[in-house]
This record gives sequence, C-alpha cells and structure tokens, in this order.
Amino acid sequence: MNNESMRVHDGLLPDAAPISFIFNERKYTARVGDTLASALLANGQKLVGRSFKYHRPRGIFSAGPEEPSALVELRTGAHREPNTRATVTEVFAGLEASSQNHIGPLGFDVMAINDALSTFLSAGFYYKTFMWPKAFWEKLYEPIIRAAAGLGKLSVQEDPDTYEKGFLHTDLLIIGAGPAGLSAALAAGRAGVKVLLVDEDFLPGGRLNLERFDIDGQSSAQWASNAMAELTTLPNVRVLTRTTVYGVYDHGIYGALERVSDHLPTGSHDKPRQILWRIYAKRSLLCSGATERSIAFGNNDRPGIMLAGAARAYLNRFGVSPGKQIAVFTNNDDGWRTAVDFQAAGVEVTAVIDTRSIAPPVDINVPVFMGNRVCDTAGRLALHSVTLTSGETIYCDCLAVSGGWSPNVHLTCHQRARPIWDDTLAAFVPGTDLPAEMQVAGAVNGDMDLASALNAGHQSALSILKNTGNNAKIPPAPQANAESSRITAFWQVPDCLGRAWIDLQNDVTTKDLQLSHREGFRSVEHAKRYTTLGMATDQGKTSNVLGLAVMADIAGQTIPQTGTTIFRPPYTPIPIGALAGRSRGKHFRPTRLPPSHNWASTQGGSFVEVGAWLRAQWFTQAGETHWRQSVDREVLQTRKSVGYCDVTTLGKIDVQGRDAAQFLDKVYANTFSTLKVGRVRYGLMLREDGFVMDDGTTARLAEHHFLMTTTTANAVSVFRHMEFCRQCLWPTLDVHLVSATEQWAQYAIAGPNSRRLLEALVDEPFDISNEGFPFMECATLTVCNGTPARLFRISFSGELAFELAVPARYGHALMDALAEHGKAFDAVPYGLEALGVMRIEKGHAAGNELNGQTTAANLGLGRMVSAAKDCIGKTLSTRPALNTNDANQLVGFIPVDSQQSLRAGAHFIDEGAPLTLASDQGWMTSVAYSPSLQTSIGLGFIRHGQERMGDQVLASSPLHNEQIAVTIVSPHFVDPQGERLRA
Amino acid sequence: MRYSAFQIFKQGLTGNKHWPKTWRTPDPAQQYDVIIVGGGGHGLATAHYLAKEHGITNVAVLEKGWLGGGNIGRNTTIIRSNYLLPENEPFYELSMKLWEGLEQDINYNAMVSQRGIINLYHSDSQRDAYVRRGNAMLMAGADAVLLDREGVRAQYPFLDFDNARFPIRGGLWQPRAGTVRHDAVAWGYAHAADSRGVDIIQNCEVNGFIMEDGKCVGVNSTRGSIRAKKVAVCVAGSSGRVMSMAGLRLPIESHVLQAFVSEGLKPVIPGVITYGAGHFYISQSDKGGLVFGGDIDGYNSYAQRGNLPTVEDVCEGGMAMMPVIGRARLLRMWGGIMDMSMDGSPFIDHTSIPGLYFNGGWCYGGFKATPASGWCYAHLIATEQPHETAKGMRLDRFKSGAVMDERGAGAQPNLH
Amino acid sequence: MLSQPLYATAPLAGYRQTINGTLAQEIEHFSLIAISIPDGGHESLNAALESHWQLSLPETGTCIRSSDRAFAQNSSSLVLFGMQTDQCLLVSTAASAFEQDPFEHVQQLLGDAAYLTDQSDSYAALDIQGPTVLKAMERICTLDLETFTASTVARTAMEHLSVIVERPENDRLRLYSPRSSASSFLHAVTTSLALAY
Amino acid sequence: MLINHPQLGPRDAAEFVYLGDASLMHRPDAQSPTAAEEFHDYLHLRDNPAGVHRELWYHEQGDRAWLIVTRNTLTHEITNVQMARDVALAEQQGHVAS
Repeated sequence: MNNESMRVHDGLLPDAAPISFIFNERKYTARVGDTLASALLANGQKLVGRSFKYHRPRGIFSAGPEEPSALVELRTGAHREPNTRATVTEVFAGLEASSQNHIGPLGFDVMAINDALSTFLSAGFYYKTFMWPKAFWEKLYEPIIRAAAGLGKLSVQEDPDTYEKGFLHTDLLIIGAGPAGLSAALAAGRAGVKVLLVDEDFLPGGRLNLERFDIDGQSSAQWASNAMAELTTLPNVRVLTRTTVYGVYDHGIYGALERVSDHLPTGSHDKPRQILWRIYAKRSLLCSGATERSIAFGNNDRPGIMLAGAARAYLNRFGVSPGKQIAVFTNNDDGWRTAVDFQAAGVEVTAVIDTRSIAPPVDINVPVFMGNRVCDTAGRLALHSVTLTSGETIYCDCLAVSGGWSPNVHLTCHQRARPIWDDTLAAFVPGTDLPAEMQVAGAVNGDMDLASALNAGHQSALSILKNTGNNAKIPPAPQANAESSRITAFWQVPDCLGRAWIDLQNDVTTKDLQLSHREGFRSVEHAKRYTTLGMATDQGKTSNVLGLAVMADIAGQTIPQTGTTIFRPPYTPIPIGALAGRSRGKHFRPTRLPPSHNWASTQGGSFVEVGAWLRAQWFTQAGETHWRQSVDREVLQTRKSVGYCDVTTLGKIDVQGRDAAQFLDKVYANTFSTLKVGRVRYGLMLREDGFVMDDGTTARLAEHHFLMTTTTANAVSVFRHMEFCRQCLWPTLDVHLVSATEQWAQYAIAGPNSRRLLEALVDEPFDISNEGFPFMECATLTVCNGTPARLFRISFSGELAFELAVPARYGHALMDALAEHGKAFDAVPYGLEALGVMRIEKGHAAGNELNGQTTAANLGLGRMVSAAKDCIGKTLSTRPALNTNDANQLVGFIPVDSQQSLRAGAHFIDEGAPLTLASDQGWMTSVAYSPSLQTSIGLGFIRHGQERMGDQVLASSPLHNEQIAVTIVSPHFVDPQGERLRA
Repeated sequence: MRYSAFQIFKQGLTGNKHWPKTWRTPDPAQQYDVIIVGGGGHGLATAHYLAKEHGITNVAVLEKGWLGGGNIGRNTTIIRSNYLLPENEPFYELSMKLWEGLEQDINYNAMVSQRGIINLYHSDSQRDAYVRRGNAMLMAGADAVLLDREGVRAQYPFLDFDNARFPIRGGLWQPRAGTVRHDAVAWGYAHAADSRGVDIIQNCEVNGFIMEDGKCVGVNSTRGSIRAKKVAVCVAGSSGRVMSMAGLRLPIESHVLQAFVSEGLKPVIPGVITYGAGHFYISQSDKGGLVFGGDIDGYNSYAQRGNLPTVEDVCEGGMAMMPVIGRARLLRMWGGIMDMSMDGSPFIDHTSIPGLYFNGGWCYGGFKATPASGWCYAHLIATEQPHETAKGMRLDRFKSGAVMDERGAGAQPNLH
Repeated sequence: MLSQPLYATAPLAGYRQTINGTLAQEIEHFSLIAISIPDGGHESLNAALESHWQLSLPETGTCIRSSDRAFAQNSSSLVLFGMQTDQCLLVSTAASAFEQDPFEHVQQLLGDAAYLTDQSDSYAALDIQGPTVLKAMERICTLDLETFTASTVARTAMEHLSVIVERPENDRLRLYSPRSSASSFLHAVTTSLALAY
Repeated sequence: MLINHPQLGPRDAAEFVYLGDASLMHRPDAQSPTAAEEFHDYLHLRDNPAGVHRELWYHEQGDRAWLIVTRNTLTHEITNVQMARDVALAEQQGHVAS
C-alpha cells in the first residue's frame, strides 16, 4: 500500500502539496502537519519495529509521547538519533527514518528466535544461570546478551548540532495547552497576569484537536486555534510550543526542553537544535491531561492493536484510518466514541466489545458484544482477526483498545509526592502534597469531560487572580457539553492461552508478574526491577497502572494495598547534548589568559592548561627541536644572567582595615602583626584540621593594608575561607577583602642581572640597590616613565629576583619593555616548566607537595606554627597522628646513576625489600632535569627523611617496571645558603 | 533451590510454575545472636558472611522497607580497587577478589563484569598523582596500567582528543575493575543468607535500641521488641538518624548523589571511564543504557532527589569528554542519600556502647565495597577484632588525626 | 634611564559589532574603584561622597548615579554600585571625568573615610544596546533582567563566568566580567546575540 | 533551589557555595583546657538532622556574603535566610539572634 491510501479525509491538515520522506529506504509521501506515525499509517505501513527482548513485531500503539513501540532511528550519519518516537516526530521534506533492533529485514528478524524460546527466558532467568564456567560470563554470555539488548544505535560521531540553554521568569506557568490549559491561560492572560504557556505539541490544543466536540458554538479545534491566536497578541503572555516541561525542581524551578529545529531538514537552517529552559515560576498550573491504557489479553501486542483514543486521534486530526476494519475493545464509555467517529467517517467498524454488561446510550449501528472480551488475536506481522471469550472471531486489521485513562500525574510526583487511587475513575489522581505553589486542573485532576476541564482551568485561574489580589473582570468560562466517560475497571482477561503483554517494549507479560510474585518479588519496586516493567524508554506511561492492577489481582489485594510507583524526571527523555548546552569542546569552561598571553604567542610560547588558566610552558627558539632544549636554556640563562616570567595567575587579595594585621595572625600559622610596612613575609596557612591549606607571600603596603598572594590553584578557595573567617568567626574585626588577582600583571624577573635590567625600567628616584631595596622588601613606584607599579623583592627561583606588577592593561607593553631592555643581558622569557625546574632545584614545595594531605611538619615548616597565638588549624595540628616520629619529611633525591631519570609517583623502598605496601617508605612528589646540576633531581616525602641524608633507597615504579637507586639529599639543590637571593 | 541452566530448562517445561521464593518471609523471633539493622547490600553481605564464614546463623536482618531499596538499588554499579592510601587499598582489593568469586559463592548471577576502568588525566600533576596511586595499587596486589594518550585512544577512539578544553593526556587503567548488576547483589546475598537460616525481615523499621546496664541488647521495631546479643547497624544514608537513637553523633553528613541512565542503545562503551577535568563517569549496562553520574549536589539532604545545576554539570562533563553521546537521551535520574564522612572514608567499628556496632560513612563509594564491607563487618562482629584490611576504619580517627583523606580535601564532607 | 611610557591594551581589543540589530561594543575607558566601608564609618563616608559627587552609599543590589552637574550631562558617567554590605564600586565611564589618575584622585578626596582598591584593570566591560538585548541575555543570565531598572545592579554567573550587570536604559545593558576570561565572556555574549530569536 | 537572599531577593542556589552546619560559626576557644576535645567535636561531629537544618551558604557569584539558611533536609523547604555576619555579631555581642 502506498500513496496515503489510508487518508480518508483532510482532518486538520491543509490539503497542500505532499512532501516525501523515507522509511527503511522506501519513499513515501505525507502532508505538512503529519507526524511520522500518522504518515506511516496513511501509507498503510503498520510494522514499524521490534520489541526489546523477544523481538516481536511492533506497530504504532499511541498518538503521543507515551509511545512504547514505534521507535525509529531518525536522520542519518552523525545526525542519527536512535529510539525516536514516530508518534511525536513531525514529518519534514526529506525525512529519513529506519526501524531498529533487528537483524535482517524488519519482517524477518533473526533474533525473533527469542520469542520461540520465551518459556526459558522468563523474568530474571539470567540471574539463575550463566555462572559456569566462571570465565564464560564476560567472554561468551555477556557479549551475546549485550549485542541482543539495546535498541537503536548511536552514530558514534560527534553530535553536529548546537544546543542552547535559557532562563525564564514567570508569575504563572501553565503546563499543557489542552482544554484546561487554554481556558486558564485565557482567563489569566486577559487579566494581565504574566503567563508562560508551554505545550509539547507543535499544534497546541491537546485533545481539542483529536475530538469532534464543540465549544461556544465552534469546533473544538477551531476554538483552540482562536484561543492561541488571542494569547499570542497579549504582551503579558508568552507561549512556547514544541516544548516539554520535563521536571519539577525545588522552589518553583521547572526544566523544559524546546525542540527548535527538530522539525526542519538537516542543514536547512542555522538555529540551535534545542533549547533547555530553566523556568522560575512563582506558581504553576499543571494541565497535562491523561493517557489511555490497554487491557491484558492474549497476544495483545500485534501491530494494528492500538489505544482507542489514538485511533480516533489519527482519524480526526490527521484524517488517517489505522485500518480498513476497526474493532473496539473497551471497559468504558470513551472507547465507544472511537466506534462512533470511525463509523461517521465511513470506515467499517466490525465490532464493539465491552467488558461491561450494560451498553451506554450510544447511537451506533455496528455489532456490539456486551459482557464479552477479546482473548486472542491473529496475524504474524499485522493483526487480521481477534477471538472473543464467547468464541466468535472478529475480522479487523485495527483493534482499538481502551482500558481507561490515567491522569498524567508525573510532574506532581517529582518531589516525591504520591498519587492517590480514585475508584470511580479507576485511576491515580494527584496527591495532596503537591510541589509548592502548583495547582492541577483538567483531566490530570480527574476532570475527564470537556466541560469540566474547561471550567476547571478557568476556575483555577480565577483562584490565582483572587489570591494575588487581581480584580480584573474577565469573560466567563467557555461552554461545552459534558460527555460521558464512565468506566468499570477491568484489567486482564483471565485464562487466555497466549501471553498477555503489559509492557510492550520490554516484553513484560502477565506471566512474568506471576513468576515474580511466586519468587517473592512482591513489592512494586521488586517486581519492577525483577521483570523490568516500566523501565523502557516510555517509562511505563501506558503500562504502569495496568501492571499494578495485575499485581494486585495476583496478590488478591486492592490497588492501593499493592502500592504505587512514583515518577521521577524527566517526563520524556532529554538528549544529553541539550543538558550540556554550549559547554563542550573548547567552550566546556571559560579560559583565563594572563596579560602576557598575546605577547607570548608571538614569542614561540607553548601553552598548557593550569586550572582555568592557559599558561606559557616554554618558549621555543629557532633550532630547538625538543622541549627540554628550550627549558634547559631558559633555566641556565636565568641562573646565568636574567629571565622573566608571567606569574599573574597567583591569587592576590587586598586585605585592608584597622584589624587587618590581627586578622592575618589568625588565618596564617605564622605572625604578620610584626611585619613592618614595606616588608614582605612568607606565610603558611592551615586548614582547621591542622593540615596545610596554602602558602604564599604577603606584603604590608601600609599600616592597615596588606596584599596577600595565594597559589594559583587555591586563589578562590582561600578568598572564600577568609570571607568565612571575617564574617562568621570574627565579625567584630574591621577587615575588608578585595580580590586583586585580575588587576595586576605581575612578572618575576630573576637572575644575577635582574637588578640591572630593572634599573632600566624603574623611574627615578627609586633606589633599587641592595641597600635601598633589600630582600623581602616591597614598594609602590612608577616604571617606564610614569606607569604606576609595585615591586616586590621575592624569589621563587632562588636567584636574585623581583616581582614587578603594573596595572593589567600595561601587561603586554611591559613584556615588550622587558624584552627590549633585556637584550643587553641576553635576557630570556621563561615558562612554567623552567619555573618548576628552578623551584625544585631550590626545594620549594608546590602543588604536588601541598596536596591537602601534608602537615607543616612534613614540609619541615613545623616551627612556623606560632606558639604565641591561636590560629586556624593550630589546635588540631597537635593531634598525635600528625606528630608521629616516623612522619614523612620532604627531602631531595638524586639518582645514583646520573644518567637515569627520576619519576614522580615512584614509591621508596629499602633495597632488597619486597615490593609491597608494608615496605612503602614514601613517594617522589616532583622531579625535574636540573641543567644546573646536569642530573635528574627529585623532591619527595620519606619517613625519617631528615635523619637519612646520604642514605640510598630504591625509587620504585612497578607501573613502569622500574627501580632506580637514589640518594637522599637536602631538598635545596642550588644555593642552599640562600646567598644569591640576598645579593 | 540451587539455580542452574538445567533448573531453568526443567522449570520452563512446566510453565515456570514451581520456582520457589528467593527468600523466606519469616516473622521476627524474640531473640537472635546478631541483629543487623539495614537490609541493603552491606547488611545482607554481612549476614551471609556471618553465616558462611563464622557459622553464626541465628541472625536477623531488619529492613524498614523492601530489601535492597537503599543505595544498593540506586547507584552506578561500578566496582574497582583503585585507591591510594594504604588504609584503603587492601580493603578494596579484598572486595575485588570477593566480587571475582561472588556468583559461585552465592549461586546467583550478579553479572560481575570486569570490563576495566580508565581514570583520565589531563595534566602532568594529575599524571604524577596517578603514578603514585597506580604504584600503590600494584604494591597492594591489585592491577594497574598507566596509559598514554594513544593507549586511551586505542580503547576509546571516540573521546574528544582534538578539540577539548582540557586535552586528554592519558589514563590510569584498572583492567579488573568493572560493573555489576546492582539489584542482583542484594537479591543474591539475601538468597544465600536465607538459605543458611538467616531471617530477612522486611517492612520492619527500628525505632529504638534496647539498653540494659549500658549495653545494647536489642531493638524496638515496628514489629515489636527483638533482643540480640549484638546489634550491628548498617544503614548508610540513614546512619545519623539511626545512631542518634543511641545518643551518638557521627562524623557524617547526609548528602544527595544523583545518577542517570539513558535509553537503551546497542553496545558503544566497552568499560567504565571517568573524566579527570570535570565530574563525570560512565559505563553501559547489559541492557544498553548508558549509566552515568558525577558529583554530589553538595548540600545536606535526605530527599532522595537532586536539582538541575548538578544534572547539567554532569552532562557538560559528559559532552566535553565524549561528544558522541549528545543524541543519546537521558531517560531516568534519581537520587540516593550518601553518608558523607569527614575524610571521605568509611567506618567499620565498635561504638562506645557495648553490643552496638557501626558500619557506615561510605560516601558515594559503598557499592564496590559491598563484599568486603560484609566480610570485615562479620569479622568484627564475630571475633571482636577489626579485620586486617579495615583497621583504619575507626570512628575515633579524627580524634587521633589518623585520617584517611584520599583527596586531601580536609574535614568538609561535600568536598570528598 | 627613561623608557617609553607603557601603552595600554584593551581586554576586548576595542570590540564593536552589530549583531541582529543590537550593537555590542567594548567600553574601553572606564575606572572602577572598590570602596570598602570602614566599620562604623558609614556616615562619614556618606558625607564625603555627598560633598564630592552628590552621591550616597547604595543598598546592596542597587546603584546610585551622580546628580553632580559635572557628571549628570552623561547620566551614567559616575555610578556607585552597591555590591555587598561593606563594599561598593565607584564606576566612571567618562574618560574625562577625572582630571588626573582616577584612583589617586578618589584617594585624595576620600582619604581615611574608605579603604580603596583600584579595580579598573580587573574587568572587561561590554555595552550592548538594541532590540534583542533581553532575548539574548535570557540564554545565559539566570536573573530576570526585565525587572531591572536604571538603579539595579547585580553580580551573577553566566556561562561559569562572574558578571556584573546594570541596565542604564531599557534596551541597554552594561556587563563587566573579569579581564582574564574576557574572550570567553565575549564569546558567551555574542553567541547569545547571534542566536537570539 | 532558590535562596531568598535577605538583601537581593531570590537567587539560584547555583550562585552559592555550600559549607555545612551553621554550628561551624561557633569556633571553640583555643585557651580552653579541653580545647582539643572541643575542636574535634566542632569540626567533625554533626547533628545531621533529617528535618530543619541551619546551614552556611556563601554567595560567591553574588555579594560574597555568608548566609545562614534554615532549610528542611527532607523537603528542601527554606524557611529563613539571614546574613551570617549579623547573626555572628549579635551572638558575640551577647544578643540572641532572631
């Protein structure tokens, strides 16, 4: 069949030129406004996919997001999107889709063998076997199971689409633009309330587009269209269509996904694919409607068996008949409307089978079987007949089933509220403990008929107006007839020979629930997990209540006694790409660039990520082919003459106030109140648990003004900690903190010629001589003919060194000036590697040593914890385990064979000791090749380190099959007396 | 009943109508040798090893809801023994060895699947830390392999190697790590303990401890008073609530950790992989779902649900590491309550009250520890001595300073 | 030895572009001074602000624009942002507002009445004006900018970046974000402008 | 979550950094003879209530204020938000914080 032969009238679709699309490599036509499901049905294509476990043929079961069966792979190449529900996919020109989860053609899936073996593949069978021989699980059984499981295939290519996020604020969020939602939006919108109306369909109206009802004298679809037109003219109303509210979070925050371009051909636009909205709503009104459910009877899973409301939706909205002969199986009055509508459309209705004994007063001329049931069906790839318990065979290629309607309470449960069973409706309705400021209206709240839903939406809006003191006069609620939806609960047809499906996708049948009950998996959660009921991509939207009812039957209990399961976000699945938004690739996180970055990139700089920063690692010069050549040159030239390096990334905190000195005494382990103005001191900061938090130098710029530096890595956490100390611990101190990290471009200038280089920069009358500006001095001055600057005489390299800071805008120019004036000394810029080499040569601890597991004593700085005052961390630093005799101590290491390279992360053991944890003496923290000493050197922690100078141990790295004999030495490899930096 | 392929065949032929219950549903007796409070993975494992290894079978496991309903039923199913500290690594390696023989031990297929885990590194200092860790693992008898960038690419060619904000430089690979079907662990231990005579009592909430002469001699519960020589609490997630009934304050905060699963997909991710420049870890279940997670939300919570910023942060990490998952859809998210301890490590210890034992503080690493936790807790309860591999897991270690701080984050639970 | 004076580099290199009808341009010349209020010094600082610029200390989250005639010609040329309980930012976007170095000038005028920290080089500043401003910013800003008036100011996070935002006019926002991440900041804003619809 | 900042109104909790129980403001006196014990309890032991919890949040992406948020850990409902410094000042000056 082809050429939309099942399109029996226009429905709501304009009769425009057809568009073509491809399913399983075959071309079909459709109309604008079709879903993929309606288009396939229009072309008579009933077989759409295969089920998860038994690979049974699957057709189209629903007409909405609840679809368990009609899943396809949409689009091709990197755009391929597995597990896409055909029922909510808008057809566009050139759409390509294919069926999934089968080997061989869709009609002859090899994996359907599972169906024949189903008696041995009952719920949980895999927990009881595949255990012998032991090694076979991973090698044999599991790969087979994994290959058979899963559904669609990822392309395994980078997602080529872009995704956006956004944030919306509203006074009233209305979820769902069906009868209740539209009625409420009109009332609130006309009263001037700031409304956000969200609907997941591309044609708002919900049920109004699926039925042949009248409202205020118009067709319901026309009324919906008019309502939408009015709402879009109101400035206080914003409407999002193609948007699903997928989750409810704390304090009125809602997650929503807008499908911006999923309905457009690939490559035809420059819009993002989707926008993930975070909605902040003062209050919300949930008008999410209801979802129909099936009845359990033998072989109730064949293509052609669908929900009665869905069959009606295809007919009324899309003008498509899902079959040539329709039979209806129902336990409620609503199912009858399907028969009525098909008969009115001229489609043959072969039977209405109602489980109840008394027929509703419906004017219809078809065979009616009251008090009867369908107990079996026939048709391998598509339905051709059904058998009733009374023995009759009814020919039909579409069986429309209605087991009743379940309110879409999902969003009411996202904060773990439990819905309540309503016997009259035979359904769960929202519980009483809804998310804060949420109301519900319409079918979701059990207002099943149109008149009630319209009125409920209107009344909800009125109550919100009243509660917010809005006295606007608005027109009355729209009027419609109240249709009947009476139901007598009926769940499963007993004594069917064939298996009766509950979860169509995961292949869970009533037998599985019987087995799980038998084996003791009786709580709802156990049964769900044991059988996988409701765990498929549809999350049991059509099967949960039916499954619960069957479980109640088996246990001989009522449904409320049996329990319920609540729903978690998301309401429908959300692409991971949408949740990530723009944060991917290079834009995963912001990049911070120091002021010299552009300069460095013109000077052969290679860059490396250091936290959020990108820093120059080294500067390659012509002829250098290996990074070590560059680094060795930078180190040697700095130690020989002078080098300069951007150290802006260190955290800088302005500490001001009358009590600033006292404050620093409390946050630093050592004392700062004694520091003189114009001087700098090294500071050690502890956490309250006594371990080292951070270190750095702090300068006293004025009596009440200090400038603290932190490590690059801890700049943010130290600032936060100090604000805690200031606000929460010592609020009476007059002390104020401002981050100055970004303000200053700060460069280290190190080496014996550093003073001479700076002499060329500093303005008169500044005296930069050793006498005028000794070690650990700081000053405010101007450089380069008037640029304000700060100068610190501090040294990380161990050389005579300075750090010069200018406002960041001059950072680039200062690098130029250093390079220009440095020519006279063959000055070199040096990068992070050379900085690291020099600090290891000097024995300074850095990140690898200050890893949060280190005490002051480990670093040999135990005496810095002042005995004269309290400070953060002091008391707990005296705990016995932090002060043991065999504690690790930071020392230096050199290889016995100077040709060998040390390795950070190697563990120290005594020679001859076994390579076990019991032999473990410590580990190497940092290593470098020292061009000054022409050997590999290392820093590390080892027990009793200070007492073991000159001892030989093995640095073992079993990861590398490596053991290197090393000698324990002082960590101060270069200038141990510190003569250079004071020169 | 002993489970086997033959049993499946035999039962299948008779319509699967004669399978027995997986465990009995006994009423509580008046007196037990040991009461285990908490029918999660750790509690059930403890019961199993008490019975099997120590011959103590007069045991009740009391579960307030349905067994396995706590964190054993809501985690990302990863097992690994890639710890750094000597107080931790031997314990987790014991656990790994127990996982390796679990199914034969308990006659239940929990689908222990040693698919390997790779922790990516993105900088030299991360690499150095992983070298230190990998060496510690090898010295403790575990397995570890340091991969460079090409070694990672050989296993996971579809990671973002070329356009990443934080380029992948390599990874620490533990081949024996992997995943386990989490619910089946609870069911399997319950099945095995039950078959040795342990009473598993569901829907039985403990609401007080019976104290006599300063000793704990039983519990009051929603199913009456039940006495025992020893009461062993094992209720991670609710540790604070339960132990406060004994008047004890703990070095624990309760935090929510969210986990996520995608729709089912054909196999794409062979093992477990964790991102080193953000909070993200992922594997693929046998059913085809991508199972992934990230960091805790970061605030105290008993609500078993989290919030959006964490969800988005996790997915951002995922897309940054492997942009091929962009079109996979997140299907379900859920939250579990974690005992976050002050140093990120757990407790298996006596309490200051004779007869009352405590197991908890597993942070978000409790699943992989299930067998060893049960093994060592059973050892402590049966012998009164801590097991060799769990000696450091003491409640008083913050007093002594002998902390087990793998991350070096200090006494702030949400940083571990 | 005298050198050439150092030249200044703007964090966004003088960016100026119209995107979807909205003009985004870097504010190249501005001064921004953090004023910390000494404990107990609220009144004397208020008096100093009043006498020098007819300004007073704003509540946190609000800004006060100078009514001093020297600045009032350009309504936004001198503003005090209330950033936190004990701190505000004095922002001048008029290049010629001060006769000398703005920080030194303010320091001389306020003396001991306040603790000052120059932040002029700490931020990249972007002015965006046009019809899509709010639609664009709703993609990255969690705050409801529709409710902002000319006397609102806020510091918030956008795309993992710290941003100070003010709305001097209805269709105009000024954004200040740390200098080091200026290029990420510019990317965030211009992407939003390009994708606003 | 939204935290209703006393001065700025509701802000997304993502702007804040969480520390923990507000008792962390009550740092013991290091001069106390039982200081070691007191510091241990202060830093390490928690009431960890399932219910109302007073806790510290830092508005890092905002006004850098530390706040005391009273929040129910079972429902996440927030019933009170205070400026921590105001509370600390009141406590240290002998007043009872409201």
